[in-house]
Amino acid sequence: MVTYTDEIRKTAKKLLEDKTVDVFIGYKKGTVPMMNEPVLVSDADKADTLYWDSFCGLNLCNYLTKRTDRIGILATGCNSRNIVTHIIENQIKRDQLYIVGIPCTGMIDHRAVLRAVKEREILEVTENGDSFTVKGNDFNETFDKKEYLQANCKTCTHRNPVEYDEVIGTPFEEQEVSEAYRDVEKIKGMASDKKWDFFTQMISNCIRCYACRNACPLCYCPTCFVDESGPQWVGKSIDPTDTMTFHILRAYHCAGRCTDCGACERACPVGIPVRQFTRKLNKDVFDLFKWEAGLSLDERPPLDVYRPDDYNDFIR
Amino acid sequence: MTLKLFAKEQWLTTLEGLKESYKIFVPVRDGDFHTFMPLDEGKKPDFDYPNTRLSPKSLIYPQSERIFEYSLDESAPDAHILKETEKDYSPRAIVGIRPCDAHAFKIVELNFDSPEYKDPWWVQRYESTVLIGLGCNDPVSTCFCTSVGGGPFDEDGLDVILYDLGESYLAKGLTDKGEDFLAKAKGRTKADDASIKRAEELAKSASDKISVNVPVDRLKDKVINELFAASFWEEVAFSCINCGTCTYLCPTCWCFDIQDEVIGKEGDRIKNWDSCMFPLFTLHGSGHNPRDNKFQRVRQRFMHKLKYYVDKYDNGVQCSGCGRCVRYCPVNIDIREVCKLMNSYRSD
Amino acid sequence: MPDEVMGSVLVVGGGIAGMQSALDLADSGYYVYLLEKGPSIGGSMAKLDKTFPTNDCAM
Amino acid sequence: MDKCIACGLCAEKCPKKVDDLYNENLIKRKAAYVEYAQAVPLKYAIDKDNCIYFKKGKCRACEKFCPTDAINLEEKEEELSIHAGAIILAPGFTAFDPSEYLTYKYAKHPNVVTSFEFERILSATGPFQGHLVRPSDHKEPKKIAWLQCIGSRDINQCDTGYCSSVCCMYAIKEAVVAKEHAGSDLDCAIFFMDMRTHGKDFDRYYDDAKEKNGVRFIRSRVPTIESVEGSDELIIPYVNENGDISEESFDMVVLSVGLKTSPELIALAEKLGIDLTEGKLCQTASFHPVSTSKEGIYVCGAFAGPKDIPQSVIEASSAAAKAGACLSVSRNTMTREKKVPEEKNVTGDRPRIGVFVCQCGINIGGVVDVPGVRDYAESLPFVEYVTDNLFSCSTDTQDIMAQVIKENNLNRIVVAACTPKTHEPLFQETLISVGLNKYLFEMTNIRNQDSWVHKDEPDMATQKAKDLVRMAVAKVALVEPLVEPELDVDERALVIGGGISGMASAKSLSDQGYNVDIVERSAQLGGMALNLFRTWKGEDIQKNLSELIESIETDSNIKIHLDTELSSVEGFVGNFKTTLNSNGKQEVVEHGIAVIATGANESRPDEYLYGEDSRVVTHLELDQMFMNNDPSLKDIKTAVFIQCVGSREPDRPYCSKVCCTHSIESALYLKELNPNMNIYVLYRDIRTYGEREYIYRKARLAGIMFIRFSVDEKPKVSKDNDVLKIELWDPILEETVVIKADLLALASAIVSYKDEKLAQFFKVPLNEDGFFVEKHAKLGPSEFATDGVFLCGMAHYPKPIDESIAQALAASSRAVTLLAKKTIHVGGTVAEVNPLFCSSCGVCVSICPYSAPSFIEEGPFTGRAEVNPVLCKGCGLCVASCRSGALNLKGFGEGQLMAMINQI
Amino acid sequence: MTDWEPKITTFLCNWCSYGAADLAGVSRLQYPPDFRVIRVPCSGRVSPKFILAAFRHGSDGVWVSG
Repeated sequence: MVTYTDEIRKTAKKLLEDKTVDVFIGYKKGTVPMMNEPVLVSDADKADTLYWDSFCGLNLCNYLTKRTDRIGILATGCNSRNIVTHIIENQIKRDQLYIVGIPCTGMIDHRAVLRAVKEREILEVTENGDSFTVKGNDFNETFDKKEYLQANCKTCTHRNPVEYDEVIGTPFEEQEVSEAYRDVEKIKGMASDKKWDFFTQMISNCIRCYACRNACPLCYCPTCFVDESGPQWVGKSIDPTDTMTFHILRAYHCAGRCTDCGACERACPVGIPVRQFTRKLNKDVFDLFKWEAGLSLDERPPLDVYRPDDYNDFIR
Repeated sequence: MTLKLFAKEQWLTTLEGLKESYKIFVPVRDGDFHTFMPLDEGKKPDFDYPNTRLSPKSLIYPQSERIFEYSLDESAPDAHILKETEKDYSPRAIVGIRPCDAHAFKIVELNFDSPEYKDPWWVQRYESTVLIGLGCNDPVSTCFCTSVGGGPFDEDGLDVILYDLGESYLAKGLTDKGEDFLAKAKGRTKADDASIKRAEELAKSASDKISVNVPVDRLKDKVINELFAASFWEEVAFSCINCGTCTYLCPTCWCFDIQDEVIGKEGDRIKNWDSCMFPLFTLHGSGHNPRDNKFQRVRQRFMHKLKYYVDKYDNGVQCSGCGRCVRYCPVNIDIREVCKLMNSYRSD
Repeated sequence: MPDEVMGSVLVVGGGIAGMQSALDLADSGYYVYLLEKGPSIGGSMAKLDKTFPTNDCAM
Repeated sequence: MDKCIACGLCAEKCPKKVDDLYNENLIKRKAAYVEYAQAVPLKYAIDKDNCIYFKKGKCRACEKFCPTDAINLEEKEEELSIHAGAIILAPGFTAFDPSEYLTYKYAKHPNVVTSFEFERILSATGPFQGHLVRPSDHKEPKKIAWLQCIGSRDINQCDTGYCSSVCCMYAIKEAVVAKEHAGSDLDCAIFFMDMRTHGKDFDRYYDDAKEKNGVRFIRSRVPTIESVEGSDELIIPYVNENGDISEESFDMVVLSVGLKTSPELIALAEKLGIDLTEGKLCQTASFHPVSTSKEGIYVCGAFAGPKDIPQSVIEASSAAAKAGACLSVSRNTMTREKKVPEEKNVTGDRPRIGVFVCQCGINIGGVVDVPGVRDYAESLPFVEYVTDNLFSCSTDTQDIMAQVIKENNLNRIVVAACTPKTHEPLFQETLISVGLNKYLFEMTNIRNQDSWVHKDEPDMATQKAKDLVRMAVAKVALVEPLVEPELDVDERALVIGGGISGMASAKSLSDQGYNVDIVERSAQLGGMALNLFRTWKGEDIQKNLSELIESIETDSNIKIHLDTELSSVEGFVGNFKTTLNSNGKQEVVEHGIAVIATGANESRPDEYLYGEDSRVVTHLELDQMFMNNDPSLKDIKTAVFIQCVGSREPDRPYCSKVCCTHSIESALYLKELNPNMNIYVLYRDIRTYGEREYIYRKARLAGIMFIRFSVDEKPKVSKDNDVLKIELWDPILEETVVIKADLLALASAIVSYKDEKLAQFFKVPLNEDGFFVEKHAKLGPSEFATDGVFLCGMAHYPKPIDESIAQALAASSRAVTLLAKKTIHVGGTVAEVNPLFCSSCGVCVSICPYSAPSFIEEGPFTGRAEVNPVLCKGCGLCVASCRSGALNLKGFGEGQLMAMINQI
Repeated sequence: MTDWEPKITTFLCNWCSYGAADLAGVSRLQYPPDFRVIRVPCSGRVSPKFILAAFRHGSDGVWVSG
């Protein structure tokens, strides 16, 4: 990780100095443990604020839309796929970007770590290759990183960036994941009333802060459907129907576009596993169209296009 | 001012006994977090907690509150007439509330209960609620109550404060409402001097544990327009994703919106939390939006809390130092850092 | 019988072919007399259930 | 007739029951009748041959009960004399009457039906409401057989020697649909001689029927059908492919009857003085496929040879083009235009809704409490006027409605009556007549979708009617006047392709008075036809072709661009701007329409020693030898033709359509050159459809040998000491035969150019074989779904010269319907973008089948989407797909539909 | 349960299913009167939001046909 940080700083400095880019988007070390803050560096001298560790969970792609300058940006596998999605959805131009790829080893689930130390306050986390050490006032514990990865990182099969101008570190072999959708299958197997109970229970804590939506790079619409007033699709109160409507429609809007970067789930202040919605659609889109989002600059997501020769009879 | 001692092993029984007089809310562990729940909902109270994830403001000021109902059925005799929705103002007690959150109610009170205007629903619910505080023996690293006029054992806004002495709670009545609560509480014994002494020591050591110092002393001296035009806002706002987490978790954010919802012929007028982080917050009917971009909205939030409120009420900042926004912001925007920037800002 | 070319056409038969001819001609600016011996137009196609190879309804 | 409102009371009261011809006499109807429910015009008629009044002079029940006095029994036959500039004959066909074949027991056994009767049995509007049952006992059949070529390809029992061309396909369709109705357990067997599925996508349909639907195909000519004593079953004895005699029992037998010309029609032809063919069909020439022998009389449809619907539709348009060409100087001299009052501006006015509830005689009023619905409507918001009418659609009611709208200053109208699909235009006319925008109207269907389908539940039906009216009122209050923008049409045409189709189309457009640019990629006009010798009718192709080329070259309306390709296309219907590239030189042509006639190519075989032995040639190479009078031809002792080389194979599953006829024609020519030549045609199915069958017969009589092979056991061609040897299994002799050939002609497949660039330019689709996809397989065969772009010739599908020319004429006819208007109106129901909400994601741009949305290229909203209303068809796909809610569909807006949903 | 009538919101494509519903009428096929039809220009017009809205307004079932 230290090497990544150094490399990132060096690369950003070089790019800013030789004016390849006007700005560089990366992370800086956060003010609280297990939290880094996205940062925009426009001055080569400030490249040293850049930082990298396994808590860079927020998707940097969020910061690309509507920019007109030349941008250097860090991209892990999923983030690079979101950049591709942004390019094909006209949110940014490829030639505006200098993508610095990072073969990602996965992000650590800070909530799992908290649980592991029984909610005692963590004051410092240090990483050391495949393990990390957590320090508090009266404890000091070391964990195997693999065990504490975010759920999406555990099943990730695109850790290497798919679109980049330069890579930091060495791309490694992608992991083989079996039964990546075991959770989805489990829900699919439930009786419909059980399923409904499951989802109702799942979102019961939702406070409609829209952190999941806003943390998602796919949600760039100037006016979200939840904010439309003519007609008003979704009520503003915390009526469970409205909340469910929000979550289901949000997921549908992401169908075929989601890269399972996990930003939504990580951002949720009340810990709702919102990926349960998007994952089901990711699976369906894969099963139906053999499609994974953000792997190609030439093709649009299957639900975005109309084909008169669609293989499904029903559409003809 | 009464001082009473409650043995911890008897504490739950004591609370059960009070259920006749109050609807009692206690901190309960819910998944990874703590939250206030009514005592009778089958979950065990857990007073050994840093703080709740959501502030208890929703107990006085619900996220969504139906205030009126009406019918659009022309054949109904009361068609189009607003009828107030029945609300429950019976006495309630929030037991275990942290001093910062109680302090927050005092900050907010200036807005909801002013000489010019009173929000009847907020006021009635606040008045019917007794706040039984629990001092913080072990403040966490994001706590900065001491910087904003509070403290881990601050009594402002509380009716009773509890000191956790290990085996027992020392309860100190602070108001008439609080005294009344203690009088009804069974299983109390008179506090001995040793306990009182230990409580004092606890309070002191807790205060010392808060090392963070967020300077707010010069905010009032700044010129609003200069601060408004400060160059750091773009940088502060860069990482913000404009979610409502900070405002919805904040015990002092009070903004709301009134919405009508009609299903079929039955309509409700509902008061909902709103957030200055949302573009819709300031969208005009004309389509114009005076706070059309992110940095304007981020600036508004901090300016409101740390400057407008300060200037308007002369009551310190609109922040109780609970640290929730720092802890839960998905992009780590830290109000303590922003406050430092504002407090030390100099326009050159 | 006038000397100049008449801007009208007589179409004999109100089946699918006759109807299509009539429509094309009318849309092209000619007056059309569509002649059908039965009480309604449609011809044989109107009796078909579905049409090959798309299985579209003939109606 | 104007008074009839199709209430059906006359039929209900008519005491006389007669056979229902529409349902092939399978059931009865009344003597006062309408042919079928969707008949146009939807007016009841009296069947004079059966009516009691006309027979016996009394009854008149219909007249008594008719509520609108529409029946005039005293009406006399009139003789009218019509002056017309041209005549088009589209008289259709009569089905062959199989009673002539006694062995098939059609007249005797109820379960032997004709294919047309079977169509009615399958139909939801048929005698059994679409429930598949056999006529004898109304039981569901378990096994059905189809016998092909009943009254076709038969000069023994009837004198119809030609192939009826459509029966193979319709039999397969009936079998597939029957299985759809009855479930996959139904056993369907088709007894045939050659399977003639030569049309576009037909072979795929055949393959699917066999493989996916499990229809059985048995190659055998069945001589007789046996009935079983004491049972409704039927036995079919037949010779199977191994030559053994076997038999099978069926519950039902369908006779696939052929298409014939009726005796009256033969008489009419005689009266008109037009020539008929051997098969009593209208005589036409390959280069003039819709012209009869008499000038000014044109023909289309089955009278000019048995054919399917798309080919009939093509010929219909061709005939119109030919008629149009000879009358073009008189265009628009006899047509009339309507005058309409100026439109009132109601924008911003408070809605003032008028609700008209229709009784439709007893059709609605007999079930729904119409006055109740009317009174209920009065209580709804913005409703200013309500009434109910006995018949809302009658002319006098329309006058009253117009009056009411004016008097009450109504600005939104709801009619609760029958279906908008038939009556919406009528009421919209009334709105237009009082100066209201026609989109300020909403119709709700309380007849077809309420009173007729809930007749036993009047209370519920009334409640439903109220709900529907409430929904319609909620929507109409929010509708706005919509404009239908008018657009000038550039009256020039661009034809792409200088082959026979392109030239014929260009010539036809020029003949109808339009300027044409014709683009050809090669250095000369003529295309594939330059390589062809003779048509199956014996016409000299080169002679006809050079005449056509000359007529193009000397035509002042036509500008020829040789060695030219398209490099870009901008614009849309009425206003295209195309850049042509000729050897690097760019030229821009502006045109209102485009015809794609880019043709197809002959494939180069990679089997049968082609390219390795000079004696192995393709059809085009053989024709070249014919045209060159190659002296070696006379020395040939044995010539062999192999069919389906690269066609009807897994990689290319379509039939190239022309090869069977071409091989036989070539074989006959070889016989002409040397009557002693041994000629073998190795084939899978001989597909000499229509009167082409005659040359197949002629070839057999001339001693040409036909040997069938299957795709799994193709002939083996080898070279042994310079002897060209062809080995194959002969199913008749049941042994392997070896032929030593001096000439081997391969019927190589016709392949598309897969012109993806052109498809992209005009936003038109290609199918998986690379041929262009027409607008509609049946009803739009020579045009594209993209307005203003037309299609003809082999770019559409392999086809012979006569069909190519017919389609070329059809494309020009369809194009002229646009060009003649000079301006086009675009529908008001189109999508529009609110750029403030647009997020530039591009979903609308990529999802629209008509390419209506695009990105704005300059100005404050650069990068956001906009919709070109001219291209928009109003389907709303983009609207539903827009995540940002930036799109709205006028007339079906979110607010309007939500208002309806709110009122459910 | 026997008195209960479901409320079914139906979105029918103008070009096919709406015509089919008309034809059902022409053929006098009888079916329960629980459907409320909303005519749309194409089933592609039906946004998922309409379906959810229909449920929200008390529909027991939603049928989209095209």
